[in-house]
Amino acid sequence: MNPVNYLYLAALLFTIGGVGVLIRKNAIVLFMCVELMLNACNLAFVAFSRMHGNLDGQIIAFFTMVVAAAEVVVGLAIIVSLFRTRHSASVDDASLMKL
Amino acid sequence: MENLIALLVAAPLLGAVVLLCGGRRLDKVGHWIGTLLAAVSFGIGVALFADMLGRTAEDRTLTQNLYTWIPVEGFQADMAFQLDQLSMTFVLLISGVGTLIHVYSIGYMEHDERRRRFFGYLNLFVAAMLLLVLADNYLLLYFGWEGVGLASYLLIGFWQHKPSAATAAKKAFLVNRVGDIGLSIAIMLMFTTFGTFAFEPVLASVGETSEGTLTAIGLMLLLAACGKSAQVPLQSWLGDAMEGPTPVSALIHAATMVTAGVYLIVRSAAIFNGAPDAQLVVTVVGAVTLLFGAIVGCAKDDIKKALAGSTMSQIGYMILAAGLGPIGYVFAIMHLVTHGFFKAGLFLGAGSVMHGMNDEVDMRKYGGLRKYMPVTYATFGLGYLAIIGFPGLSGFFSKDMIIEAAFAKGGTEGWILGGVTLLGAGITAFYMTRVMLLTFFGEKRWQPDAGGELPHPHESPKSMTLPMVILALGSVFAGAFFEIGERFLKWLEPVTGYEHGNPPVSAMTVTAATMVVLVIGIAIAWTMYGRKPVPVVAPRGSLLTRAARKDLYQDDFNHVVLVRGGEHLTRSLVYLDHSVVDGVVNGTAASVGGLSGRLRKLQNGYARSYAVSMFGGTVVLIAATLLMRAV
Amino acid sequence: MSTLTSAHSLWTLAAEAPADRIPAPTIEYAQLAPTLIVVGAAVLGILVEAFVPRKSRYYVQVFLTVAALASAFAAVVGLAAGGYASGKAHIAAMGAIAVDGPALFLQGTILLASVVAVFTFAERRLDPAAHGKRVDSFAAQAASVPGSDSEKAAVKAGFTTTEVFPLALFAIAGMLIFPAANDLLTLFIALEVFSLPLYLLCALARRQRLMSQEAAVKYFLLGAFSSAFLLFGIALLYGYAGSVSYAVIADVVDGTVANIDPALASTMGNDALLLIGGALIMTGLLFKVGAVPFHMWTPDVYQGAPTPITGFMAAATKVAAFGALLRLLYVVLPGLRWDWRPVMWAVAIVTMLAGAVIAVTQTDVKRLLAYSSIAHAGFILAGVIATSAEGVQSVLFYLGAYSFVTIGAFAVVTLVRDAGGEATHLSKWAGLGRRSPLTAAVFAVFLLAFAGIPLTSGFTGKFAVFKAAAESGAGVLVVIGVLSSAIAAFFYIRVIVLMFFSEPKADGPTVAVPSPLTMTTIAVGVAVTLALGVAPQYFLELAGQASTFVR
Amino acid sequence: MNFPLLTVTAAVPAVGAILTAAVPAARRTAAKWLALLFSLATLALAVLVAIRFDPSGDRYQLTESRPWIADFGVRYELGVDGIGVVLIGLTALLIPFVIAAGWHDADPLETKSTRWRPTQGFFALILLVEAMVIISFEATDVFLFYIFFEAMLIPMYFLIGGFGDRAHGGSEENAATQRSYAAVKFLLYNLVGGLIMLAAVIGLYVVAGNFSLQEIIAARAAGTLDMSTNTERLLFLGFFFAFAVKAPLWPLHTWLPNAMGESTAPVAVLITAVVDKVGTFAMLRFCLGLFPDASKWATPVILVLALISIVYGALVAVGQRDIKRLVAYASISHFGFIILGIFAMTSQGQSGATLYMVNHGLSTAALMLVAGFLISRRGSRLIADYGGVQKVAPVLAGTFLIGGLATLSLPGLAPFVSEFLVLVGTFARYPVVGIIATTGIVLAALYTLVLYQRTMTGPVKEEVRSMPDLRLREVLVVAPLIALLIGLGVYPKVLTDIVNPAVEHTMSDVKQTDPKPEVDVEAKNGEAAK
Repeated sequence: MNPVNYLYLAALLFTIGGVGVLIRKNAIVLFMCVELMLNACNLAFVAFSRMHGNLDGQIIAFFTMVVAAAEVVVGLAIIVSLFRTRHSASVDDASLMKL
Repeated sequence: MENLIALLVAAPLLGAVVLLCGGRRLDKVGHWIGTLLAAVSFGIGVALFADMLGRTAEDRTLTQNLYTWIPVEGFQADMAFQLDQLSMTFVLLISGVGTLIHVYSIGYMEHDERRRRFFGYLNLFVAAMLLLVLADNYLLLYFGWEGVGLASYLLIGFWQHKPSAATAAKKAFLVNRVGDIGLSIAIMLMFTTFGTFAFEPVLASVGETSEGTLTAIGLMLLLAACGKSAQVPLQSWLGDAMEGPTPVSALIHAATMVTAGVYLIVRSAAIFNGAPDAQLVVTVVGAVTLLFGAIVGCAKDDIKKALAGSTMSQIGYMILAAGLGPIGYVFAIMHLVTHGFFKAGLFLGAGSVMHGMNDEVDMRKYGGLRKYMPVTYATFGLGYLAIIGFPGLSGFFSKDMIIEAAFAKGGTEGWILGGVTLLGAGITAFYMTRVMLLTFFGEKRWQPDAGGELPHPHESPKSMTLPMVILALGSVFAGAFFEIGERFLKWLEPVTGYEHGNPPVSAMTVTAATMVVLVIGIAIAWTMYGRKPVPVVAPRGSLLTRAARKDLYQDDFNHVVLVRGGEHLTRSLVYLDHSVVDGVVNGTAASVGGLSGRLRKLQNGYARSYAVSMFGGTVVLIAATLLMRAV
Repeated sequence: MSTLTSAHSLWTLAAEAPADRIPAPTIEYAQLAPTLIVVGAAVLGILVEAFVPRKSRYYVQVFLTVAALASAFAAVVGLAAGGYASGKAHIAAMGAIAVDGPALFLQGTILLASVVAVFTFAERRLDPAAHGKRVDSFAAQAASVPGSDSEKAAVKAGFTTTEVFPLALFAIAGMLIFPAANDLLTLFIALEVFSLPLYLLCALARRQRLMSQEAAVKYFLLGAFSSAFLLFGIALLYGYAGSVSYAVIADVVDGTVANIDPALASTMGNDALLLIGGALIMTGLLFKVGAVPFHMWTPDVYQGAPTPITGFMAAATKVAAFGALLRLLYVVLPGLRWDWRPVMWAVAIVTMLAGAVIAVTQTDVKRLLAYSSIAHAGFILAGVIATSAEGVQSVLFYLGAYSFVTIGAFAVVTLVRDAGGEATHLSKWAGLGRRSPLTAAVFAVFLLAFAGIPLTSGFTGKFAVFKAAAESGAGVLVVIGVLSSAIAAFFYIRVIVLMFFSEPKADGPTVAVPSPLTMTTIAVGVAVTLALGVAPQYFLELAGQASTFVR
Repeated sequence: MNFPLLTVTAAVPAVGAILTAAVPAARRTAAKWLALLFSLATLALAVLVAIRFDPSGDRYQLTESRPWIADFGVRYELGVDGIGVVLIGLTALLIPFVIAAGWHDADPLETKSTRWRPTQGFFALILLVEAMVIISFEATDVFLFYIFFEAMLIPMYFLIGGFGDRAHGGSEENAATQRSYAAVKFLLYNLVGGLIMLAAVIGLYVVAGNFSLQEIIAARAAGTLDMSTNTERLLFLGFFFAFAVKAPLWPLHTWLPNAMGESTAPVAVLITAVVDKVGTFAMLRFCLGLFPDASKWATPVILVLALISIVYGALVAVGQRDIKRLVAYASISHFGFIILGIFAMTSQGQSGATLYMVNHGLSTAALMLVAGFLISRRGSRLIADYGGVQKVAPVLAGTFLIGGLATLSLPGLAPFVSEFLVLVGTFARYPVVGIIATTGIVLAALYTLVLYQRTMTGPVKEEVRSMPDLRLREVLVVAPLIALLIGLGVYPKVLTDIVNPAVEHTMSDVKQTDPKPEVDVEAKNGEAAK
């Protein structure tokens, strides 16, 4: 099977994630969409790595996972503290600052 | 000897500086200082005159170059004086009459607490006027020209607390400024044509340039003359100028300053000789003004305004004569001098009358004053005879010469001009007789003044009568003195040039005709004001009378067209400046603010809409990049 | 079938490549010293948090941080003196990190800016002492809910979040790597390393914690979003060139690559990968820079974050991000100049104008400065677009000048306080010039520098970038930049009017007397602003010598 | 390099500014005297400059040149030509009067805050402006000039906005808003102009590679530096726009009436008599020097704008109800004359324009300062609130009249010389323009005399009945100005001798020669002599 198809899948996932970020309210879901995008990237990396026959892409994928984990740690910490003060995880409620 | 010339100007100038900067401590002696320095100037003038008589006609021109006034590449204006016969005539007239009027003012302004400043202004005027006639180039002449304008402004508005006086002063200055445009443009034309504007080189090389240029210069000079000499269409200021103290009217608005226009034209004789069209216009202006002033003079009940009208008319004669070219120049100046004597005398007389009548100026409220102020009556009477041209007195000779010259112009022009001058002579006789009758004859028509008390007419003090006497003598004999052996002609001829015009009719006929119109004028006046009593309140009068009272509506015209129009213009410009020119700027600022306010709304605080803008931005970015490659 | 063979070939390939063929990496520790020192200090900081008793933590942390930054700066100076900025510039750490002029110059700038910024972190005299204990501008206990009993308890106990110092150190470490990163992976890692601590720092305000947390959330979500774009871009570029090393990608872009295997040949043919990838990476960097239309986080985050952090972010992040942007455009994508220049033109123009225009109607000092920073991003982009040595020089200079003005300005903002903490609403600043002329005058100096009035560093910088842009033929850009800085001048002037020409309000804010720490920050800010305005030659030369990238 | 006289001349007031600002709040009077002292020292130095300057010597003298910002091709280059010398003289001369006239203008109404030191600030700012103006007259490096051309806006801005006229009509609050509006308007107008110039300055660098006026002029003359026509025109427009705003030229003038109206009389003098001159000066030195061809190209439009300024300014002045705004519009009219003279491109016109800068400075200073004394007495700027002042305060009225007469350029007072030179110079090349401009002299008489009549003459108004005449300090301020007006009116040689050579250089920059008279009388006399 043509590895290019993996790229199409990656692009699709990436777009889904991106749109998800735009349309969902819940901070956690939003954040999961971002994770989805990151994973789409990973898929792309691996696919390319396969095409070029070198291992860089696969290594990068591991790095990405680590980074994503770190992001989860920081992100959840922030979101949770916000949730605890507002009792709501909706990002649209967090709009004190505008204009 | 020529080093004295500067002193002529310096003496009165010094007086002005001392008196105006001296402060109150000079109040006691101010008038003496002023008079003395005017007299000094006159003395120097006489000395120079004596010296000049000692020379031959060729080297009678003295020059004194003090320093270079404005040295710029290609543009040299010298602070230099030139004293020739023409200037000398004026020097004597100005400093002489000037001194007399200083003396007169000592008495006349006695009760005015600002007398010191009055004398300061008078001295300033004398200095400026002398500078005007002594300058050796047009720019320096311009200096004096504006200087006398300033002095006139200050003196007309001397009683500033009277709004009418302040307005009159402003008007005089502004109208003169209009004339000054002419003078400055004339100077610029000379500069571009000859590269200089000193009398000698310019007048020497008029032959080298086109007649068109000369005509342009001539007309511009005429415009200037009209402003200063109150000729139509710039005459409107002279009547109002009578708001000033009477000595001022006598010195500035009768004897000297208003004749500066004549001086300018005669001085520029060479230019006008080269520009017949300009000359024609000059004669026309003179003729029109001559009649204009005469007619106005007939209707005025204010004695000074009547005299002002007369002044206008007489200067009309001079301008007309100057416009006639070489046949007229000399007589223009001659009439100017004699006029200086009798008109100054008449004004001083009027001043003396007002002095006795609690400053009443309405002649209808005079009457029968000859018994009460004999000296005034006598001197005024002689002046009267002189101006109407009673045979033997100065006016007779000078005016007769002008009338002859007018006829001598030849052709229909000649007949028209001659006729006008004759007619003018008749009207002059009429209105002057009217003044005479209303003031000194008939029954008393005195009215109580503001204070409610009847005036007690009395003769004026010596300091006032003396100058009147001297001027009266001048008005009687000057003409004859000049005329015997054509002294004046020989005197001026080297400067102005002269050619004898031969009128279509003999000189005797002209004189006879003059006599006839003279008698007619007097007769009419007598029938109107001598025989039957004069109403204190002016009757409505004929259409012409009413028109003449209002200066033939010329002022109203100015008011409606210039003043009102100007006010509208300024108002609309102020509006434009505020709402359009400034509005654009403020509008721009406002629109930026509005735009900012609208763009702010995008920042709506929702993280997801921010994400949208990022997402959209990315898409656009990618699209653009691909597009760049595509094109 | 095909999959099978490919899988098999993969397996055999792996088998033919024994482990010992993988070369052991060589790391030039000396040349990476600045970064390593900072990272080490950060790790130490964590240990300090763990083991040093609470009383002395603050002092230890401050000392540790400042010492680390100072010695790191010393290391940078040493390297530069050692010629690594010019002659000996090369690529270290197995091609991961470049040690060259721009890198060292920017690292030096970041470190200096960080030092003065850290002073404002450590400021403890502004807020009224709570329960007899001096407090800084960070939450007593970030974990506790605002207004809750636990928070009150924490305040009462006089807790302070000394973690900010190690966090800041981590962030700084990331920033030091970011402009030096020489392959895309390092770029991404560095980005995350300095972003994540910043997200946290934003949430730590002592006052108005709701806004602070909100700022953190927004910053975090959008930041993660943008880094996803960046990452995908990296993926595509990798796919295009088969490598993430700047040098290799550049070669591939130029078509000067040595051995082309069929896979590479096929991907090389596909410019879409390259262009889209490049555009996505741009997105990620432009987000950090705060360029329109990726700017929208800036005002909210700047406003919500604790002011010292805001100053730190506004200065250091910009420097790092622009450094990375420069390297990417000048080292990786010069071959693509004709594609990205027009786009960047547009971005620069929009950024300058939008930043200036929107700022006109702002009513909050911090938001105002946020928009002004956006406008300035636009100006710097004008220099970036020049694609010439002068362009690099001007950008380096501008970044140095700008960061000190910014930190100084925000430091002044921390001084103006009323009962509710910092009085950031402009109306409260009315008549400040009457009440405390000195503070107002200092702030005016910073504002004039922002406005680019001559004799301040702002003017020199603006002149430098516009000059570079004009020399590269971007005259239109200069004119637009000039116009937008005229608009920008308007709102800086408005603040000055407010401070000096309007009567002081009765219930106006007071100006707290800061400790020597903040005073130093502000003093340094003013000094640098005027020095770079009056006698910029030395620094221009420095930037000039540092303006060549190693490849 | 010998003693850096020019640097010192500019530095002394700067130092003075710093010291004055440092005077403690209580010692207000000390600050005033200190400021006056330094301004007088500057005057002495300016006189020294004039003495050391040799009209028949090089074009730029007392030059200094030090490296400054090599990366921008910028050097610290100073040098004065005749025009610079007289304008430095004017500046140094006027500042002491400005300080003396504003002696009490900045006294704090109530000393509520000891930290707030308006008086010190006021005089320090004035000295600062002086320093910057002087150095921009000295700069022969475009960048150096630009720096101070822009920087001087800031102190001016604070002077306008911070120290308003206390004799305002409405409430204190309203006055404050008016004031800051005027200040902001002043700053933004000039800043926009300056920024557009910045673009042109950068453009110039791209074209020329350095900023040295002399080098560029030399290069252009030698033809080694060629600009395309369009480039030159664009750069010219960039420069000219800034100078036209500063000058100000219609329709970029509307900031001036606000600025002069709202600020105190001395500051108004500072604006119109000193700072604005930098604009017209720069037109002569930079626009004509750097872009001769473009200058000639733009001349028709500029002449028309100048004409509009002359007539329009005068007419709008007539319609003003506020004394200071009237003077402001009169100044706009006069700047029209200056610009006319510069772009007539004749030696008379340019010498006239240069003299005009000086004379307008003196005449406006005299008129404006006396007006300031008048306003401070009655506490109102409205003409309608006055009347009959001449009766109660003759000296004040007299000086006011002289100031007015100078404004309408009466012969015998300095402005006449310059105005006539400008007119002649313009007429020589563009007769129609010259004639139209000449009508300006009537309008000038109109607004001046109307102002004098409404305020000084007529029956004495109740409010002015108790108005005191000029005090000694005020007389000491006005008298020297009047003396100068008269002196330069009858003996302008002192200035023309210095200015003429510089004008010749400018003429040669623009490769223009005066139109020859139709009949060359001089030549004719020469033949006559043979």
